[in-house]
Amino acid sequence: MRHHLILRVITKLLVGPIMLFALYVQFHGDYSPGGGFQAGVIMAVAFIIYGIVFSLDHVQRVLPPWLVHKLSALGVLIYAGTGLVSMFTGYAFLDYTALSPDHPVHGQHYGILLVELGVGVTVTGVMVTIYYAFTSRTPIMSDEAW
Amino acid sequence: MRSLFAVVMLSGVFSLLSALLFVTLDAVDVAFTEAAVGAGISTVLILGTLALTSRYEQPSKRSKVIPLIVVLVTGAALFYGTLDMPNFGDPNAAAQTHVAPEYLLQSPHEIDVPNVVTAVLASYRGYDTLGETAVVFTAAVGVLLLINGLRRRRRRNPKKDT
Amino acid sequence: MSAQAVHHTAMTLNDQLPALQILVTFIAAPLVVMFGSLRLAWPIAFAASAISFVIAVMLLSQVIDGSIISYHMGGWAPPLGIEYRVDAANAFVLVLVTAISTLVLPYARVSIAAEVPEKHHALFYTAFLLCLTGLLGVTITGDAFNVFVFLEISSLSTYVLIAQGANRDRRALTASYDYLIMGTIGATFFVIGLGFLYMATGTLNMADIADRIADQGANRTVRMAFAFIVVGIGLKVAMYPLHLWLPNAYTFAPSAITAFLAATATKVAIYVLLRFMFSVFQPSFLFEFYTLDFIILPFAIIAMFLSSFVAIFQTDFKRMLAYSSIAQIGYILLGISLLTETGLTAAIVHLFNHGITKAALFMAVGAYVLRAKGSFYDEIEGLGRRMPWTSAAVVVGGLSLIGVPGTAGFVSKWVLVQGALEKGWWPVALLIVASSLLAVIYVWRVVEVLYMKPTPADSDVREAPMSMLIPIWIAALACIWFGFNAEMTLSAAQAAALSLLVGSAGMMN
Amino acid sequence: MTEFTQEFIVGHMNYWLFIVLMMTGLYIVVAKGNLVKKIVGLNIFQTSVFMLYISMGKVVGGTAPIFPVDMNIDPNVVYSNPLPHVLILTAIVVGVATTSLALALVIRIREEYGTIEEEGILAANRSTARVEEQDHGEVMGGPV
Repeated sequence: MRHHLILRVITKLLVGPIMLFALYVQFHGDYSPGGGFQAGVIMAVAFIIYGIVFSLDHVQRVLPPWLVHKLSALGVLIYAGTGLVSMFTGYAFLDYTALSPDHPVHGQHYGILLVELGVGVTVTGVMVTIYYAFTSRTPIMSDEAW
Repeated sequence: MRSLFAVVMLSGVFSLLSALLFVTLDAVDVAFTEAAVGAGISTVLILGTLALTSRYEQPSKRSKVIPLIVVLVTGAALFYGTLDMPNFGDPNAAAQTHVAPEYLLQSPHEIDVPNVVTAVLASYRGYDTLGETAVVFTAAVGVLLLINGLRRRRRRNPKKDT
Repeated sequence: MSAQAVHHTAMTLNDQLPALQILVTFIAAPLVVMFGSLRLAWPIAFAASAISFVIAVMLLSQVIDGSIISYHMGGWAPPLGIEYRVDAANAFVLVLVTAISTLVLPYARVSIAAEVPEKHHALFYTAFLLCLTGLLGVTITGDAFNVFVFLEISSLSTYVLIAQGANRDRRALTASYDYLIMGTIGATFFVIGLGFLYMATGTLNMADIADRIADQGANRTVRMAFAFIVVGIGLKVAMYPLHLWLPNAYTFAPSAITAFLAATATKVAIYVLLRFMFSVFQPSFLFEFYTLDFIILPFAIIAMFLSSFVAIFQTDFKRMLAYSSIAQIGYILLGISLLTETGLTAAIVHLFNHGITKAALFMAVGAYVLRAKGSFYDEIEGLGRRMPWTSAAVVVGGLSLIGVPGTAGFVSKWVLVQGALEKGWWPVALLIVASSLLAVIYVWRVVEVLYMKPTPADSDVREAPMSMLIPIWIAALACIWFGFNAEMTLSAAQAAALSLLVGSAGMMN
Repeated sequence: MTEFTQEFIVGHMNYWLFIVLMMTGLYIVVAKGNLVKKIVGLNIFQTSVFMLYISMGKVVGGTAPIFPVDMNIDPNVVYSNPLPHVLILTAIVVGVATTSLALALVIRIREEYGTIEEEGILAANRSTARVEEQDHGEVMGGPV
C-alpha cells in the first residue's frame, strides 16, 4: 500500500490515540464497559493497522515476533502469579484479600487491576502473534484483486 | 452466495447488529467485545484466510436432506425447551432471583467497583477468566504450531540487529 | 459473608492441593514459552506432570473414604464463586489422567522427535501441558460453566496436537478440522444446555443446580437441558452415533498423542457425563431414565458390535485400535445405563482398565511406527521376532482388551456381566460375552501378523529404544497387576460409584 | 399444558427468533462444503446462543449493571443480571480462539490439498485410501 499517501498519514496520526484509548479501556474497566480483553484487542489493532498500511517488516521492527510470543505467555503468568501470591500468604487461590489483608476492598482493587493487566498483555500478544502468523504467509495482493 | 468476500462482510454486519442488540439488552460490555471481536478481529482473520485460499465457493452437489433433518430436530428440541421458560424480562425468573441479586447487593461492599460485570468477571468468577486467558494463549500456541514456528530474534536484516 | 470481618485461617499446603492440581501444569505451559528453549521444554513438562500425579494420589487418599473436599476459588463461597469439589469419583479420574500423562511423556521424547520437526517441540509440549491442564480442570471443578472453559482449553490443544500428525500424513489436518467442527458444535450444545439449566435454576454451581432441580422438580426446560448436555458431551465421548471424528483423529495423530488421548480424553468426557447424569440430574428423574434405557443402551450395544466388526476388517493396526475404542466406550455406557451400583462400578473400573490397556497398545503402535515406519499389517509382518518386547506387550494388551482372566480387562467385564445379571438382563450379559468374541478375532489377527508371518528378508527393524519400552511395559504390567489385584481398583471404583449415586451432597456452606 | 396466550407468545418470541438464527448457523455448518463458510456458520450459531444468554439476563425496566461512579446506589433502579454477561464475555473469547485456530487449519489444508472444498478434500483422501488399499491389502468398512 505504498501509494496510499492519505492512508499512511492518517494511520501515523491514529496509532498513538488508538494506543491511548487501549490504555484508557484497560484501566477504566472498573468504572465503565471494557477491561483487559477489550483493551488488549484495541492495543493489538494499533499494531495490526500499522502493519497493514506500512508493512510487516516495519511493525516487526517495533515489536519483534519473539517479544510478542513472550508477551502472550507473560500475561498468563501475571494472572496466575497474582493467584499464587494469595496462595503463598495462606489464602485461597486468587483471593485478593491477600494483597491488602487489613483492607480487603483495596485488595480487591489491586487484584482486579493486576489480573486485568495480565489479560490485556496476553490478548495483545496473542492477537499480534496470530496476525503475524497469518500475514507472514500472505502473498502481496494488488488492491484490484479483491 | 458464492462470493466468500461478501459472506465475510455480511457476517461482520451480523456481528455489528448483534452488538447493537446487546446494547439494547443492557449488556454493554458484551456489545463492546462482540463489536471488537466479531466485526473486527474475526473479519480481519477470515479476510486474511481468503487471501491465502480462495475467494469463491465452488458449487456443491451434497445432499441437503440430512442437514435439514438435523437442524429441524435440534430446533424442535430447543422450541420444546422454551415452553417452560419464564417470559422475557420477567423480574421473578429463577435467573433473576437466585444468585444474581447477591452479586448486585454484595459487590458494592465487598469489591466496591461500579461496573458489576468487571467485579464478577475479575473477582467472583475470576478463575473462569484465568481459564479464558489460557484459552487465548492456547490459540496462539496452536496457530504458531500450525502455520509458524516459535521465533527467536529475527536473523534477517543482520545489519540492524548487532 | 461480609468483607470487613474475614475470619481467616492460613491455609496449609494440604488445603491448597485442589488448586495446585491444576496450577502446576497450568503455569508450566507459559513457562515453556517464556524460556523458549527446546532443551528445557521436555523436562519442565515431565516434572509438572509427575508433580501433578503425586498431588492426584494425595487427593485420592484423602477422599477414598467418601469425604468431599471443597475448595473456594478466590475465597468466594459458592454459588457466588467457583468451587473445586473433589470426591472419590473425580480423584480417581485425576489419578488416571496424571498417571497416563506421566507415563506417555518419557515415551513421547523419542517418538515425537521422530514424528514432529524439532523446531516445534517447545510449542508441542506447551500444547500438551495445556491439554493436560484442561482435562484436569474439567475433572476437578464443581462449577458447570467452568467445565466449559476448561473443556475448551483441552479441546483446542487437542485439535492442534492431532494436526501435528500432518508431518507424516496430511490427512491429520482434515481429521483435526472435522474434530474441531464437531467438537465446537458439541461445546456449543453444552453451552445451550447450561443456559437452559441456568434459566431454570439461576445458578451455575453443580451441587446448587442439583438441589434446586430436586426442590422444584423437572420441567421441559430442564429436560432439554439434559438432552443438550448429553449430546454435547456425547460428541466428546464419541458415543456411538456421534463418534465419526474418532477413527481419523486417532489414526493420524502422532503416536504419543493417540496413546494419551485414547487413555484420557474420552475418559474425562465420560466422567463429565457421569457427573451430570448422577450429581446434577438425578437418575430418578424419569426423562433421564428413559434416555438411558431407550437411547443410550441400544446405541451402546450397537457400538459394541458394529465397531468391533469394522475393527476386524482393518489393515492398519492403529485404525483397528481406534474402532475398538468406540466399542469399548460402548461397554462403559452400557454399565452406566444399568443405573445400579454394580453397573456404575463396572463402568468406572472399565474406564480405568481400558485406559491403561489402550495406553499400552497405542504406545506399542508408536514403537512400530518408529522402527517399521508404519503400522499397516504388512509393514509389521513377523516383527514378533525382531521386536520381541514390544510385540509381547501387544499380546498382553490384546488379552486385556479381550478380557481374558488374569488381565485388567477381565475384571471390568466380569463386573459388567454381574451387573447385567443382577438386573435380570441376561440377554445383555450374553451380548457382552458375544462381542468379546469379536475382540478375540481382531486381536488374533494382529498376533497372527506379528508371530505367524515370516519376517521380510530385507527388514532391518530393531527393537524399540528403552525409553519407549519401559513406559509400554509399565502399562502392560499394569494390565496384569490390576487383573490379579482387582481389589484396589474395584474398591476405589466402588467408592467413586457410591459418591456419584448419593447424588449431590448439597451445598456446603 | 402451556397456554399460548398472547402474553406467552410475546414473552417467548425472542427465544424463538434466536432459535431460528441458531439453526441457520447450524445448517450452514452441517450443509455447506466450503471450509471457510462452515466457520462463518459456526460464528453465527455461537453468536445466536450468546443472544439467548443475554436475553435471559434482561429485566424489564432494568438498566446496564454499572453503578454510578460515586457508588451512590439508588435502591429504586433495577439492574439487569450481570452473570450472563460475564459468561458470554468468556464465551466470545473462546469463540474467537476457536475461529483463529480453525482458520489456521484451513490455511494448512489449502497448502496441502490445493482446495478448501470438502468434496475435493474427500476425493483426495479417498484416492489416498485406495492407494493404501492396494499397497496394504483389503480394507473393509471403508476409510471413514
